Amino acid sequence: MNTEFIIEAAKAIQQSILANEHTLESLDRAIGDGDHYINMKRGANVIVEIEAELAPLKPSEALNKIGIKLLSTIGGASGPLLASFFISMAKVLESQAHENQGLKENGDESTLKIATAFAAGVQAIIQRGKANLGEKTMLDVLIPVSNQFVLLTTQNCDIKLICATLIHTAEQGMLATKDLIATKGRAAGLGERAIGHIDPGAKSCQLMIEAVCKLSLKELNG
Amino acid sequence: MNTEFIIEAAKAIQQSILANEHTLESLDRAIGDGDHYINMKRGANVIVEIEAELAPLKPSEALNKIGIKLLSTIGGASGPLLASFFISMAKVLESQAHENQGLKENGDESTLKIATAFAAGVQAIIQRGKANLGEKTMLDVLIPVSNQFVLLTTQNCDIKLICATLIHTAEQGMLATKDLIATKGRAAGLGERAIGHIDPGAKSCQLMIEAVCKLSLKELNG
Amino acid sequence: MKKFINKIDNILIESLSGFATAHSDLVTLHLDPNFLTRKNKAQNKVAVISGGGSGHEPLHAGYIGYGMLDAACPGHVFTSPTPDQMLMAAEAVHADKGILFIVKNYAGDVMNFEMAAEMLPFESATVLTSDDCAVINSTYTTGRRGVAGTVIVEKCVGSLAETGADLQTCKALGDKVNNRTASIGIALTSCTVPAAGRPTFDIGDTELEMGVGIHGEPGRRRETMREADELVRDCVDAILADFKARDLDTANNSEALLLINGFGATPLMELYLIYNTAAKLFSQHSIQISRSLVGNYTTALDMAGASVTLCLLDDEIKRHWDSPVHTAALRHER
Amino acid sequence: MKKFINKIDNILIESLSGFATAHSDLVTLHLDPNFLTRKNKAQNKVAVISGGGSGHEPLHAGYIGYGMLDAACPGHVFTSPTPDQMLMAAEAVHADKGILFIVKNYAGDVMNFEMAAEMLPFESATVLTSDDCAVINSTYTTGRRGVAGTVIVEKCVGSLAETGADLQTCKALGDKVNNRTASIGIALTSCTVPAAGRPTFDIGDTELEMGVGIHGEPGRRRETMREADELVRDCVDAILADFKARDLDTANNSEALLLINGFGATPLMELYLIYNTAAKLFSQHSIQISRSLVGNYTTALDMAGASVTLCLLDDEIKRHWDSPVHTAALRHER
Ligand SMILES: Nc1ncnc2c1ncn2[C@@H]1O[C@H](COP(=O)(O)OP(=O)(O)O)[C@@H](O)[C@H]1O
Ligand SMILES: Nc1ncnc2c1ncn2[C@@H]1O[C@H](COP(=O)(O)OP(=O)(O)O)[C@@H](O)[C@H]1O
Ligand SMILES: [Mg+2]
Ligand SMILES: [Mg+2]
Ligand SMILES: [Mg+2]
Ligand SMILES: [Mg+2]
Repeated sequence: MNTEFIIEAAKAIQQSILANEHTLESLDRAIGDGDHYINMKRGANVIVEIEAELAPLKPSEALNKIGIKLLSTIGGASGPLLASFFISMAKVLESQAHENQGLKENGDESTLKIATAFAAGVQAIIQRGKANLGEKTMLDVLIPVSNQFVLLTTQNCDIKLICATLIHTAEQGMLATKDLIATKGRAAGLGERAIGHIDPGAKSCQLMIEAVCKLSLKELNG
Repeated sequence: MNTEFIIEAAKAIQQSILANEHTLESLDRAIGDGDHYINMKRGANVIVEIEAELAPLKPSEALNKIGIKLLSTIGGASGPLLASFFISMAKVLESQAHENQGLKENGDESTLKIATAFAAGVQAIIQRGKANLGEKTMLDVLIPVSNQFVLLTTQNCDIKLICATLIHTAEQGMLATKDLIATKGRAAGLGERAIGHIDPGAKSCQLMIEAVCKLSLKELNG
Repeated sequence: MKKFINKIDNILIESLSGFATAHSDLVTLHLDPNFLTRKNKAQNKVAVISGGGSGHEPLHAGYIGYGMLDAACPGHVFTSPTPDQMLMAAEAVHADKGILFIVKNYAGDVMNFEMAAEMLPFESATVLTSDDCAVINSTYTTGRRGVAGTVIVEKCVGSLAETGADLQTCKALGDKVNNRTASIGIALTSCTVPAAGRPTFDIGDTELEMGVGIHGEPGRRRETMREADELVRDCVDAILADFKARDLDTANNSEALLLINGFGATPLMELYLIYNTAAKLFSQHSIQISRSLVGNYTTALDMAGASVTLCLLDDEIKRHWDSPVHTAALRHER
Repeated sequence: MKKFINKIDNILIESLSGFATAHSDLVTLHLDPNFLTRKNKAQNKVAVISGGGSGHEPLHAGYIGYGMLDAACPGHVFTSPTPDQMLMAAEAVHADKGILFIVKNYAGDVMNFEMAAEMLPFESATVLTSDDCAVINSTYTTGRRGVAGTVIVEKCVGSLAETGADLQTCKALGDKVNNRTASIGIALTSCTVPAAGRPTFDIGDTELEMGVGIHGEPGRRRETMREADELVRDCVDAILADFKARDLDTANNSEALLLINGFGATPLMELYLIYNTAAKLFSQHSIQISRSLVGNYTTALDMAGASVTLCLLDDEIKRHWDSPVHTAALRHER
């Protein structure tokens, strides 16, 4: 993973968010306050806008900048959570050497580093939001994905397989939120009425993971 | 015209107003503020409610009481105008002798008195509202009816013919307001946009005249 | 129609009772006939009484109190009150210097207040407010409608009356404020009169009524929805044209009060946005906005929409606008 | 969606600019990051800062001024503001006695303010408001939502801070007021977030949402429209049940403040009608309403609906509620 990849990933995420306007908006209208799409769009747009500022940076610096930019751009519940994710991920990468080697180079160690950093990011979300698995939040996507990611990389799995698996794991986590009662976030007030609706934050995280994994697959294949 | 007839007329008017809810409301919604039906209903109901108080009174006293009651009940533009009508009508009757002879007795003099009193009532509306013929108000019904009424009674016309004629005159006056621009009342602000709409006050006056004339005809025939 | 009401016939009394209870330090409610008076009867001053159809809250009862009205007579929704209300109100608040009626210029209000004035055992005078410049062709009119500018008239006249000024002096100030004021409103939706149960007018999802009256009366024209800046520009232009037509000099850095009034269902966020544009446009015409009021001050039930009112200030008007007032809807002590 | 707006992305700035211009005697607007501060920086007192998503006007900017807030941080519509706004606001108003944040209890607001507090170079404390008793089963919740009761907290804490009280004392009063307050709201229509362009929820012509949140969040249940008296009774019962569940003693002629808050599109006439019924019902439960506030104080954009808030008074709260305040939306000098 190099900075070029991060910039491409930002664009892929932006495209995916914009393409899912209706879905994201409807989900947050159903069990939230209807602004999740707008918040995510604002965030996605801003990280694409700062491309030129990101380009000269190391990956850890780029991720940190993304986190700080998201913190002052998104707002709402998703803002500080996603910001914490990127800032923590950056911290872990920064504290390790050689992080300029990317997925493209198919270095197992590098992939493990990314998985570790990802896990640290998810941990930051858990700490900030005081939520955990099964509370009908973005964590129902992020925690399984993070666990799977670390597991597969420690098992030296093929990156293509990892990507394909994570796409699947994210989707399952996202779908699973449908049958949950929310105990964190805005939907927590709804009780049983939240059942039957997918959590908007889980959906957008699933979309982002899918976008980044597909980008990796494309680059590996292309 | 005796007090019994006045009470019956009040009931006939009430019925006619209530039966025309939709028409009156729609007309005032189109070129006014939509309350004319409610105002007229409030007025019609109250004069029927005070039947017991009216019954022992002389016709002039009954009409005066109706006027005063309408003044404190209807409000809006139609309230003081209709109140002025009845109070002035009462004054003229009071200032004349023998007013206890009614239409029923077919006394020409009595009918003339009524016509004169009616004309005085219309005059009071003109004075109070500073409007005249052709300004798209209730006067476009009341002035022609009043003129016709006086003319026919001075010509010693048959009361049945008078009633039938006045019903017709009222209707024509009411319909004529359709093509007028309003220069008085709430529709005065509309300019050309008032064209094509019948004036609500003209409509309710036409209904009242029709109701009273039909009642006379029924009593004469029955 | 969805509203917080019980029986339609009781809305007015229940609402007035709530108002009088919530503001029992300021007003006393009298029923049958209905009117409200200041809690503590003022002495030796012109008694200022207003009134009109209900549905424009906080107008008029919300302006009862020190520095503004002595009494208000609420009619049925959108229907002028009746002379007995004004007579009883005058009886209650008369304080030896006569009665000044402030009446919005509608046929019904004018006639009912006129009849009251004729029957009144006290000296009286009337200020007719007619600030609505929506209706242009005056050959069609019995005069302009009284709308949100009425609040400014009531505030200034109320302030002057507090100083012990006599009836004609109070009336003169009221007339002056009215003459120096112009308003125009825009409706995005209709209001619904409770007793009617359905909207007063039909209006499409992309339409607006330019120049609407505060009872939902039609205005200058029906148009397609546009950007706020354009709509506000039309309002500002209408007001400036009206001043010009009435030979009111707005050049030379005139000071003015800008009132952005909500009709009931338009949020403050939008009213302040309108204010922002209107203030800029007026200043481009070298009118300096030195006083401001933004909020729901003269409403039209649940209508979405707003009106722009400009009042050209002079030292006297400014002094009376700034003076202390203590009412339910307008309050400041210095 | 028909609103007085230009470009959707500019609504907030244009509206804030209008607000700051109209109230230039009271506030200063800072942009990018956006926050508003008191015109005259207060000295040697706890600086009270609030903020939250926009769309609840006059909350919070309308409460900046003597006796209430020192600064407010407006987020995007219905979206919590971001830590940079709070940091800059704190920097601007800090007056040597620390920062007190007043935050409505929503995940987003809590986290953003928390991150700001962590980064802050000054001592700080936070009062979380959570007066909404609509959501009953607390096992499902991260805590109750903060709604209209926030205004009472801001007023009382602002008053205490003016006396030079220290940070913990101010926080303690805020927590106490919040604990003694309960609210519940009813929506008759949905609000429309401008950027979304369509209503947040669908609701039938004869339906209402009981217990709605101020962002249009669903409440206790969807019901068929009923008489106002019945709806208000349910609200009153919910509040009393909430007090009981929280062991708050309402017997013995407790004094209380009753706030009837409009959500934006419900006229004052209806709010006073609600007040009338609520005040009667509370007094039947031997709660004496000795303070009142009726109007649009914590809105939900253009939602039609209203909420009932009861705050149990004690001498301290009463004193701070009554004390002078000079803000755009709440003002009295004695
Ligand atoms: N405490 C929390 N921990 C993790 N995720 C959370 C938490 N609270 C909310 N979320 C996520 O945030 C999403 C809502 O984000 P968004 O709509 O942008 O913010 P808001 O709820 O402030 O309007 C939810 O769908 C949920 O996934
Ligand atoms: N100056 C006037 N002279 C005669 N009739 C008038 C005058 N002004 C209004 N009207 C009549 O009153 C009618 C409206 O009555 P109504 O709707 O009850 O009162 P308002 O206009 O106050 O709502 C009009 O249709 C018109 O016929
Ligand atoms: Mg949301
Ligand atoms: Mg009418
Ligand atoms: Mg009327
Ligand atoms: Mg939000």
